[in-house]
Order: sequence, then structure tokens, then C-alpha cells
Amino acid sequence: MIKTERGGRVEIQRERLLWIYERMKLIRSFEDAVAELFAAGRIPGFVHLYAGEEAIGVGIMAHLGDDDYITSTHRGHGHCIAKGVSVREMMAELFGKATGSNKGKGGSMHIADVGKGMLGANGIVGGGGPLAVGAGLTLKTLGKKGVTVCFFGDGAAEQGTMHEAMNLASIWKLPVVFVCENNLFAESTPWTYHASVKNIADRAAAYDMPGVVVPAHDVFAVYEVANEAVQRARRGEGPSLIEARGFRFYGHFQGDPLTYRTPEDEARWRAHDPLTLFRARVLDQEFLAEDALDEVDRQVATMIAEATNFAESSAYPADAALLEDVYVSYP
Amino acid sequence: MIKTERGGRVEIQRERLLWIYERMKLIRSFEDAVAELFAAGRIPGFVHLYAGEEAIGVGIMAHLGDDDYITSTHRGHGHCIAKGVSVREMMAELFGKATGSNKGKGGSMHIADVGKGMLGANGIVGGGGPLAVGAGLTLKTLGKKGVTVCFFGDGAAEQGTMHEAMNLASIWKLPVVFVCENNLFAESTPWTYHASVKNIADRAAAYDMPGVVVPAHDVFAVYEVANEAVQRARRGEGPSLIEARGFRFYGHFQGDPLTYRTPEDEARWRAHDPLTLFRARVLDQEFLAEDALDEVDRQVATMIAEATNFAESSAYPADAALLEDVYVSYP
Amino acid sequence: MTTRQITFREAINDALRQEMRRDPTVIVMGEDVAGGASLEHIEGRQEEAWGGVLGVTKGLVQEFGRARVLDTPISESGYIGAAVGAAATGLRPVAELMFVDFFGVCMDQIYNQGAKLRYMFGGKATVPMVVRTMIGAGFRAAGQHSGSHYSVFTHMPGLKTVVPSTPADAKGLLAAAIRDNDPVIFFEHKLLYDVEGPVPDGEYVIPLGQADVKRVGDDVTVVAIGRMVPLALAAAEDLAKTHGIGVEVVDPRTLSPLDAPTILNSVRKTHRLVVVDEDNPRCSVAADLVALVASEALEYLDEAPKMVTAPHAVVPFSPVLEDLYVPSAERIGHVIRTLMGHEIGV
Amino acid sequence: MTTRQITFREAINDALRQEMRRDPTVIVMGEDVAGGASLEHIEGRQEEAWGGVLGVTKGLVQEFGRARVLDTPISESGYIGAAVGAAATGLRPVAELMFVDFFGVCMDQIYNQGAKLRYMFGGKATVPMVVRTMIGAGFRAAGQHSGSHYSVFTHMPGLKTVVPSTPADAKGLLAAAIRDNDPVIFFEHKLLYDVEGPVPDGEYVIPLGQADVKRVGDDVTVVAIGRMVPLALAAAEDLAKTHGIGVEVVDPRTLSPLDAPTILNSVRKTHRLVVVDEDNPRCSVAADLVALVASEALEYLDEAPKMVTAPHAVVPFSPVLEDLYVPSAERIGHVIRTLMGHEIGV
Ligand SMILES: Cc1ncc(C[n+]2csc(CCOP(=O)(O)OP(=O)(O)O)c2C)c(N)n1
Ligand SMILES: Cc1ncc(C[n+]2csc(CCOP(=O)(O)OP(=O)(O)O)c2C)c(N)n1
Ligand SMILES: [Mg+2]
Ligand SMILES: [Mg+2]
Repeated sequence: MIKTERGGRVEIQRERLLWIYERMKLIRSFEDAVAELFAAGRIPGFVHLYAGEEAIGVGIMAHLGDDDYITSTHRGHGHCIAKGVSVREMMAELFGKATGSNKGKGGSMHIADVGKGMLGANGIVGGGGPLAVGAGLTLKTLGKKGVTVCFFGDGAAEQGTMHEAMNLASIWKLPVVFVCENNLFAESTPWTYHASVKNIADRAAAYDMPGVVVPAHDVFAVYEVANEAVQRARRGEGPSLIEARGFRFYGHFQGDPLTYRTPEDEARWRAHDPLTLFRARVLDQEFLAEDALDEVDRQVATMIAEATNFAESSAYPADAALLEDVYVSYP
Repeated sequence: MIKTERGGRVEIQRERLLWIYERMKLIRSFEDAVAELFAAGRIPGFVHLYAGEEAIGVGIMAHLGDDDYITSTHRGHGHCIAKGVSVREMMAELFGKATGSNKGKGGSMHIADVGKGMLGANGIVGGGGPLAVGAGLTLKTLGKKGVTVCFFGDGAAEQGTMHEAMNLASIWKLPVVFVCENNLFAESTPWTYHASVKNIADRAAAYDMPGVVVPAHDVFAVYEVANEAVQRARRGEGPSLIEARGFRFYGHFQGDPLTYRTPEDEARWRAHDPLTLFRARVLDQEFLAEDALDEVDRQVATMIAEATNFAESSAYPADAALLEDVYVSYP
Repeated sequence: MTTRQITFREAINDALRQEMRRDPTVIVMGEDVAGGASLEHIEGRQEEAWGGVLGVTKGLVQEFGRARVLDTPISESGYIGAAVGAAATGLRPVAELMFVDFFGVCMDQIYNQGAKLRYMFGGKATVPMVVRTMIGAGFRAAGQHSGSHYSVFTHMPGLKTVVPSTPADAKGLLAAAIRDNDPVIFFEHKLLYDVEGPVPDGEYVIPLGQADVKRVGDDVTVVAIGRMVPLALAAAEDLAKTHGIGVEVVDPRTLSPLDAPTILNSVRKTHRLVVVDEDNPRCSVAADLVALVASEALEYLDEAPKMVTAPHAVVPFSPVLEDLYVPSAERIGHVIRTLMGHEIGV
Repeated sequence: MTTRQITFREAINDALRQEMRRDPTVIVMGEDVAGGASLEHIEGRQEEAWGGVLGVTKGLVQEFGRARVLDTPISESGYIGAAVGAAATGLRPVAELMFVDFFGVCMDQIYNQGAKLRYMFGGKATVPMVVRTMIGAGFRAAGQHSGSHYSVFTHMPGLKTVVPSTPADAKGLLAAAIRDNDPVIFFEHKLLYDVEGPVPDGEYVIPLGQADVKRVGDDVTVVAIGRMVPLALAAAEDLAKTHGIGVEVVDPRTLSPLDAPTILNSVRKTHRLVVVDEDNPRCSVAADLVALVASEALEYLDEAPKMVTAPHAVVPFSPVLEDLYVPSAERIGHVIRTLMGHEIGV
């Protein structure tokens, strides 16, 4: 049993622990690589990186399978990776290549893999809330056992769509878990300015659902609260709201001048690195051996290198792709 | 001192009591007249009547003057009358006449009188929420002492706009009072189905503002809670949420088959007629004499008859009006 | 194929029933579409439930139950977005946006999510959903309940847009819309609901993207949309009688994808074009069709094309103004006569 | 009038400053427009605050304070609707909708409230507000951050729509928009922000509703919008040199109200029309302008008018596809040459 920062205890099999570490590491390495490739001008457009928030996506996704759905945000890489989307295809997508998860037509803010239950990153803040309700409705209507997890930011909590989505999920008792990733800022605007409530999780009461705040850096704590919410949803008891409070290591988008936070804040927050904390904890309590973790690090490094090579060496879409897939049946 | 159904006490001067009665009676008579005129085919389109909810608008508006603003709903006649809009002009508007409050171009769902601080009935459910925030922002920015009251229905509580409006009013500490008129139904849909919360007023906590439920038939109770909320707003302490729970005597729109409620429910609710209750109370406790009330009844009857005559005898707009006022500066 | 004389409203109800029977993944959702069916006293007598504000979905909840006919809160972004999410994961939702005028509270879910998912995902998603919505002036419903604005949806890549003008078309096109694997916006003119016409019994589907020549004529092509079709036909009959003018009335039925060939061929035959559209004129479907013909068949045009539309103004409440606002058969006839002026000597 | 060479971004900032100095009721609101200015550590060093996501409002909060430069939550309906309410009660808000693509979450407040109040209230309200919003593809921002869609707003009665193409126009037109007593939607192309040009110092206002002939020519009229204007000019220069074609480039600047006479007069002179619009083609401004010319000046057209637009597709992310998507100077030049084909023997 592993103690969580909330004071609870979770039991996680060794295999699953390794999976958790691997996914968190893969996310971190992916984002670090993207940051570099972006700075080097290899990746066009703009990217919103998930580094620092790995424990949220992974702690939740540890409870999901391919029959479960998630909806995501503009900061979606971590959700994709935790849900099992191929990092090769993701990287190729960021490069705008035909081999990308979206054939190069979506880019960072739209990576999706419906087959894996990943219903898309989303360029519209709060845009995923209603989609998650819809996926939950499908599950319930077709009598399936799956759940849908809806990730949204603290900034998104102020969008009307999230209000409507939470109310709908509640009155229809849908198997939806709402996860507010409160990384303290919406772009440069602090959540203490934009939100009128002490904890975003307190808003759960407005929809008659359980709400809980959890530290975003402690994957065990996230795992613990996610377990409760996911089980509740699977039992047909309706939605929950989890607020995971943490920190993004990079700027809002890569390249942002970061003037809205101080070096001291940054240092304080970075001290809560979910990966470092995980390592320390599992080593200290001898749940995993250092070798095993190092081996994961090596594998991840290889995966990222491979993904980058794959992306670099892939071809751009053919001109004809411009007019394909506007509709199903004809261009 | 008059006891309220909430257990509190309010002190209201005789003049003000008479005003309250007169406005409530005027609303009731106006709506009854409109129902008849509509049934007789004299009023085109469709109308949503406020009869039964008089105590809400009047109990609140008793605290407001011309420098205060309100935003309203599709069921706006009562708010207009309580805010002092001319019933002649209102009736002419319902007839589509050039002498109407809106020159005949708005009709029931858009009656407005900006000069009186009445920022319009509104055909869009939840549409008034953001407008009220804006009026509150004007008051605060220009350092004025006024308040803005935002009326919305129980159905509107499920619109994203109301969520956004309440959050904004709270973070900006605006002088806005949100009044949810919970008449138990949104069209034919019961609020127990569409709302995921036990009291809509409980959602106030989601925006760090006070919230209170009040019986909609007791004008004294409404007066009492409105006093607190309006004073709080005038003191610069920010918004409040009042949920007034009651009943509309007519259908959703005039002519609705009303199959969604039973004759028994209807009878039970009609027993709480705000006008009858008011009369009984003030007579019983000798705050007002029966004569005085009867005199008001007579005056009101005259006003309605006059208003109807005015409307009937007024001219329709000239053809040129079709293209006027699309813009300020040219057609 | 046997037909029955039923209303436009019944034809839509028919199509919904037909498709819900055929495919258990078809669900209907919207405000009051099951109309208080959740209330205890209605249990067992669900014929009393509303069936939408104008009764179009009446009786569906009786046959298909509340799991497939869902009342919604007044949360258009929420439930229309839910329709998108449901469509992407295995259902075929038919969501009702009561009046098209309300698109402003939910357009993001329609055009940024529903319409774009497939393209942005590289073809790896389908969103088979329909949004049914009421359009049109003439109901004395004033400025926020009388718009048409199909132009806004036709503008958007990824959406299909359908505006039926007869009960039969309403049935056949709605069935096709429900079977279509792309998001379709289906516009129902509220003044057509009570119009009766012959409608094929049993399964009936009209492919999307096919215009219908509602009347053949040699002198002038009138392309009319929705309720403007019966008005154009009335004007055509009148002009045939009074002036011997042969008006061809083309009903595009589907605005996106547009059956351009049928329109262009008609103009190539008649050499004259009038477009009748009750929407506002700027960036309208009327303008779109005139631009199409001017770009593709300029050399066939003997006269400058004419647009008969609402003015660039909000829909006024007052009946006298609203009647001026909406194109009428008289106005259509007048414009055609003017266009034919030198031929018929007016 | 002395001018300075400044960027399009600075010109907008200039206009905001100019009008905020002139009129204390002008306020600016939007996401991050004061950019973290509420944070303690920025107190006293507000030059570090963001000033909007691309820095357009930078420095305003320093000069005008947080009561007049308001950061907002991500609640577009809420704060743009608040701008409407504030405008109707005495302020002149300039609200920023970060990307026009987000109109779907707030359109109701813009078009059903802001645009219609005056008309529906019988002229008894004014709504002097501006919505500034970013448009345009070419930024590798993909399907939900690259649209233009001014057609949707131009369609709506009660709104004025402005698309500047140069820094000077941006300044003068934004000042006019702020002084205007109607709601104005002001579209800023994100790829123009870094473009420099001479901008008059001091107070500078260009009346709304006046097109600008950016280049005089006798052979063909090119009406271009926003960032398409510099591309059309480039194509025009090239064609002048290489083929001796005289291209007249007309920039409408204001799309609603439209300066139709300037466009029609140009076509009456050149007898040929090309419209360049980077928005999607259906029900577009391009179609609107072609329809205008076809209806009003058909007899002057020697050739069928041409539209150069984006395809009916979502904006793709991949740079190779996006570069195909957006009209280029080459494509514009090619279309003009084709149109002039028989004259220049291509
Ligand atoms: C509807 C909408 N409004 C504004 C934006 C611009 N925008 C993109 S991300 C963002 C901040 C989001 O903050 P939050 O929800 O806290 O997520 P975070 O970036 O912190 O993960 C904003 C304002 C958008 N994409 N969509
Ligand atoms: C955005 C929007 N959606 C739907 C409607 C249609 N509609 C008009 S009134 C109404 C019910 C409103 O219920 P509630 O807010 O409780 O007000 P009530 O009629 O009970 O006073 C609905 C659904 C509308 N006008 N606007
Ligand atoms: Mg955040
Ligand atoms: Mg109600």
C-alpha cells in the first residue's frame, strides 16, 4: 500500500506502477523534446506543453482502457500519451506530416485517436465538456460499461459550456468524470483572479456531485481519487468533479515570456516535480528497483528519438489532402 | 412591522405599501387583459404572462429607482410595470402600434425603456445575464450608486451565460442582484428534471455570493431579502442570488395546453395568490384600509381600459419604419 | 408508391419515426421534445406530453421511450455538443435547436466541433448527426425568433444544409439527413408546419444534394428557398395566366452541397435569374447563387439577375412591418415582370 | 500631417490610446489584455504585463489603470455581453474576442443583443461598442484558430464590419469604430501585426463606409480584403511589369456598410472583376460582391467575374496544405491573367 499526500492509501501492482512511471516519463520527455524542436524551428505553429502535470493524466488514465473515452484540451499531449496514442504519430502530427495521427491536418491542438477513445485535443477552451457528455450518453444508451473523462483547465471552468456539461451529466447520471487541471493560470491570468470560488471542486455541489481537490504532483493521490470517481461512474451513480491543483513547467505556449510568475514561485513549484517525487517514493519504499526505472528511462529516450526520426523523415501530405475529409462521402 | 413567511420582519411605509399593491394589481390586470385580448385575436404573436409572480418583481423593484437597472426575460411584462414603464405604451407595443414603447417593433418579448433603467425583456433565455453585468460595470466604472437586478427563470439557470455572468459579477464585485424566478417549469419541463441541484440558490456558493430561497407569493418576504441584497450591492460588497419559488397562473405561453400540470397542483398553487395574500395580510393587521385597496382596484381598472383603448386606437407604424434604427447614423 | 395527404409537421414526425424504427442508434433530443414526459401524472398517458414547442416530435416518446427521446435543459451548447460527442462514438442523434436564432449560444459546438472533427482528425472520425431547427418570419415572433440565417451554416465547411419546402421533401430529406454520415442542419420553416401535401407512405428517402425543378418554364429561372418556393410557384402561376410568362422554379432543397448543375442548366435555358430568399441579403444564399451564375454562366444572362430578399434589417414585430419585410408572391411577381419588362411591355 | 513608420500592431495600440485619452468612457476588456496586471509582483512594473496574447494592448494598463483595462475570465458570452450592457448604459467598451473562431461561444450576445437592441427597442437605445478580433490563416494555427468569417457578421443587420489592410487604416478605422454609436466588429489579421507602414501621428480618424482605391488601373478591378490587399498589390505590380496589365485594387475597408459606388464605378471603368477573400467561398463576402456587381452593373462586365478564395474546407495544420489553402499573390496573378487571357494572348 502506498500512502498518498491526501492521507489515503492505494494498492498498485508492480506492472501498473511501471506503466505509470513509463507514461509520465514518456510525457515529460516528449514535451522536453517538443520544446527543443519548436525552439529550433522544426515544429510550426504553437504548442502548449503538459510537462509538470503528468501525474494528472497518468493517475487518471491508469483506470481506463480502450473502451473508455476522454476529451482533452489545447494542452493535450499528455492526455494522448497516457491514453495510449502513438508518440510516433503524435510527433509526426506536430511536424505536419502525412504519417501523423491526424494525417498532418490537425496539429498539436487537435491530436485525436477515436479508436483509442481519445476524442481529441481541443482548440476551444471548454469545448470538450459537451463532447464528453455525448460520449457518456452513448455509453449509457448502448448499455456499455465504459466511462468518459473530461479534462479541462482552471480557465475553462469559467466557460458556460462546462456549467452546462456538468449539469447535463448530473441530471442524466452519466458515467463522466470531470477533471479540472488547475495549473493556477489561464494564460497569464491567475486563477485567483478569474475564479470566484475558493476551490473549483466546490462547484461540484452546484451539480449535486462529489468534488475533491487533489495535489497534481502526487500521482498516487490522483490515482486514489480517480479510482473512486471512475468506479462511481461505472456503477451508474453519475459524474464527479476532481480538481487537480498543480503547475505547468513551461509557459502557456512555448515561447511565452512568463512575466506573470516569479522565479521564486517557479522554484517552489518545480520542487514538486511529479517524476522526482514518484521516483523517490517508490525507491524509498522499495516498490520498484532503480534499475527498472533506469531501464524505462532508456526505453523512453529511444522511443522519443525514434518518434522524432519518424517525424523528420516522413513526407508532407499530398496536395490532394487539402480537399479530403471535409465530408465523409465526397470532397 | 410586517412578519414575512421567512420569519423575518419588514417595515414598509403606508405609501410604499399602497404602491406595492397598485403595481401588483396593475400587473395582474394587465396580464388578464392581455390573455383575453390575445384569445380574441387582438394581439398577434405570442405572449408569456407573469400573473402569479407579481410579488417577485414588485417586492424587488420596491427598492429601486430610475437610476437602477434591470434586465428581464421573455416573461417581462411584470418587470416592466414594476419598473415604471407606461402600461399604455406597453399595451400599444403588444398591438404592434407606432405608439408602443418600442414603436411597435419589439413586441412582448422585447419591451424596453432604457430611460427608466429597463434594459429590455429578452427573447433569449439567459440573454440578460451578461447585459446585467455590463450595466453593473457601468455603474461601478462611473462611480454611480445604482444597482442592477438581473431576472432569470429556473430554466435559464441551466444556460452557460448565467454561470459566466455570476462569476464575472462576483470577481468584479459588481452591484448586481441575480433573481431566479423559479416557477417550477421551463416550458413543460419541470425544474426537478432540468436542474441538478436542490435549490438553485445553492449555486450562489459556486460564485462566493450569498444565496437565499424565498417564497414567490409573499411580497414581504421578497421585499425583505431584496433589501439585504440591494443594500449589499449599493455598499459595494458585490452580487447576491435570490431564488424566488412560485408559480405562473397561465401556461408557458398563452394558449399552451398545460398538460404538464395537474388540476390538483394548479389548485394548490393558486391558493397562494400573492394578491389575495397581500390583501388578507394588510387588512388583517390593519396596515391599509379596504377602501384604499378598492380605490386602487378601480384606478387600475381605468388604467387598463385606457391602455387598451390607446392601443386599439393608435396607428400602425409607417412603412418607412421598417428600415429605421437598424443603425444610429443611417438606415 | 402510395401517398397520404399529411402536413409538413406530420411528415417530419413520420421521418423521425421511420428512422428510429430502422436504426436503434437514432435518438432525438431537445427542449421539451418529450415534453414533460418525466412527470408522474403523465406516466402511462404520454400522448399528453408536448412533443416540442410546436408538436413536431409528438408521440415519439410513447413509442421509443425516454432513453431515446430526451428532454434537455435550456443548455444548447451542452446538448448539441453532446450530440456531437454521441455521434462521434456511435449514436445518430437528431438534436433540436428550437429556433435557429439561438445558434449564437451553441454555434461553437456545431461549427468548430461537429463540422470540423472529421477534417481535423484526418478523416478518422464521423459525426452522423442532424440539427433540426425552425426558421422564418411571418409568425409575429419578432427580432429574436424569426431569422433564417442558413447562409451562416452554408458558409461553414463540413456542414450540410437542407431547407425543405414541401411535406414530401421534408420527409425524404430528413430521412436522408439522418442516414448521412456528416453533420446536417435541417431547417424547418414554422409557417410550413400546417401546410398539407401528398407524402409517400413507408420508407422514403431523397438523396441530399439534388435540386428539384418544381415547375418548368422557359422564360426565367426563379431559384427559391424554403417557404419562398410556394410563393414563387404562386407568382409563376399568376404570371403564366396574366402575362404568359413561363417561370421555371428551382428548389435547391440542399444548400450545401449545392446542386449547381441544375441551377446553371436552368439559367442556360431561360437566360434570366431571380433568387428568392427570405434571409437578410448580405452574404446570403441569394448572393451566393447569383455569384455562382455570374461566375459560371455570365454569357447566358440576358438581364442582370435579381435578388428578392428581406431587407438588411432585424425582423420587426408589428404585423404591418413584418408583412413588408418578408418577400411576398406579389413582390416576386413584380420583380419577374420587371425583369421581363421589355419582352412583355411593362 | 506627420507620419511615423510603425507596425499594424502599434497602430492599433495607438488608436486605443488616442481614444482612451480622449474619452474617459472608453474601456478595454478581454482575456489577458492587461495580462497578469493583477499580480502582486507586477505592481509598479506593469510594462511586464502581457497586453493580450500577441501584445496589441501592451502598456494600456500602465497608463489607464485596471478599472479601464480589464482582464476577463474565459467567458466570452459573459464579457462581450457585458460590453453590450455597458455600452447601452454609458460606456464605450472595446472588447477583444481573441480569435474570431471563438465567435461560436458568444455570437448570441453580439448578434441577438448588441446588434438588435436598437432596432427592437424602436431606436431608444444605442450600443457604442467595438469587438476587436483576430482573423486569418497562415499562422500554422490549424482548424480552430485560423478562420476569417467576417461574412457571418456582415450578414447580420445592426453590425458594422471593418477589415483594415494597412497600419494607417488600422489606426484611423479603429478610432472611427470606437467613436461610432453602433456596434462594430473590427477584424485584425494576425499576419499583418508585424507589417510596418507610415501612420499619421496624433488624432487620426477614417470614416467608416468608405472604400479606398489602393492602386489605380484601367484593365481589371480587384477587390481585396484585409491581408489579401497587399497580396493583390504585389500581383498588380508584377502584372504591370510583366504583362502591362493595369490592375485597380479596391480595398472596401468597411464591409458593412459597404461603399458600393466605389466598387461599381471601378468595374464600370475596367469592365472586369476579381474578388480576393481568404474566407471560405460559400455565402462569403466574395460572393456578396460578385452578386452586387452582377445585379447592378452586369452590362459593364466583359468577362465573368472571378472569386479567389480559400476552398470550402477547414484550415489545415500542415504548412504545405495551409500554403495551398490561402490565396497567394501568384494565384491572384494567375487568375487575373486568365481573365485577361484573350487580351494578352495567354
Ligand atoms: C473559447 C476560447 N477562448 C479563448 C481561448 C484562448 N485560450 C487558449 S488556452 C487559454 C487559457 C486556458 O487556460 P486553462 O483552461 O487554465 O488551461 P491551461 O492553459 O492553463 O492548461 C486561452 C484563453 C480559446 N482557445 N478558446
Ligand atoms: C437560448 C434559448 N433557448 C430556448 C428558448 C425557448 N424558450 C423560451 S422560454 C423557455 C423556457 C424558459 O424557462 P424559464 O427560464 O424557467 O422561464 P419561465 O418561462 O418559466 O418564466 C424556452 C425553452 C429561448 N428563448 N432561448
Ligand atoms: Mg490553467
Ligand atoms: Mg420557469
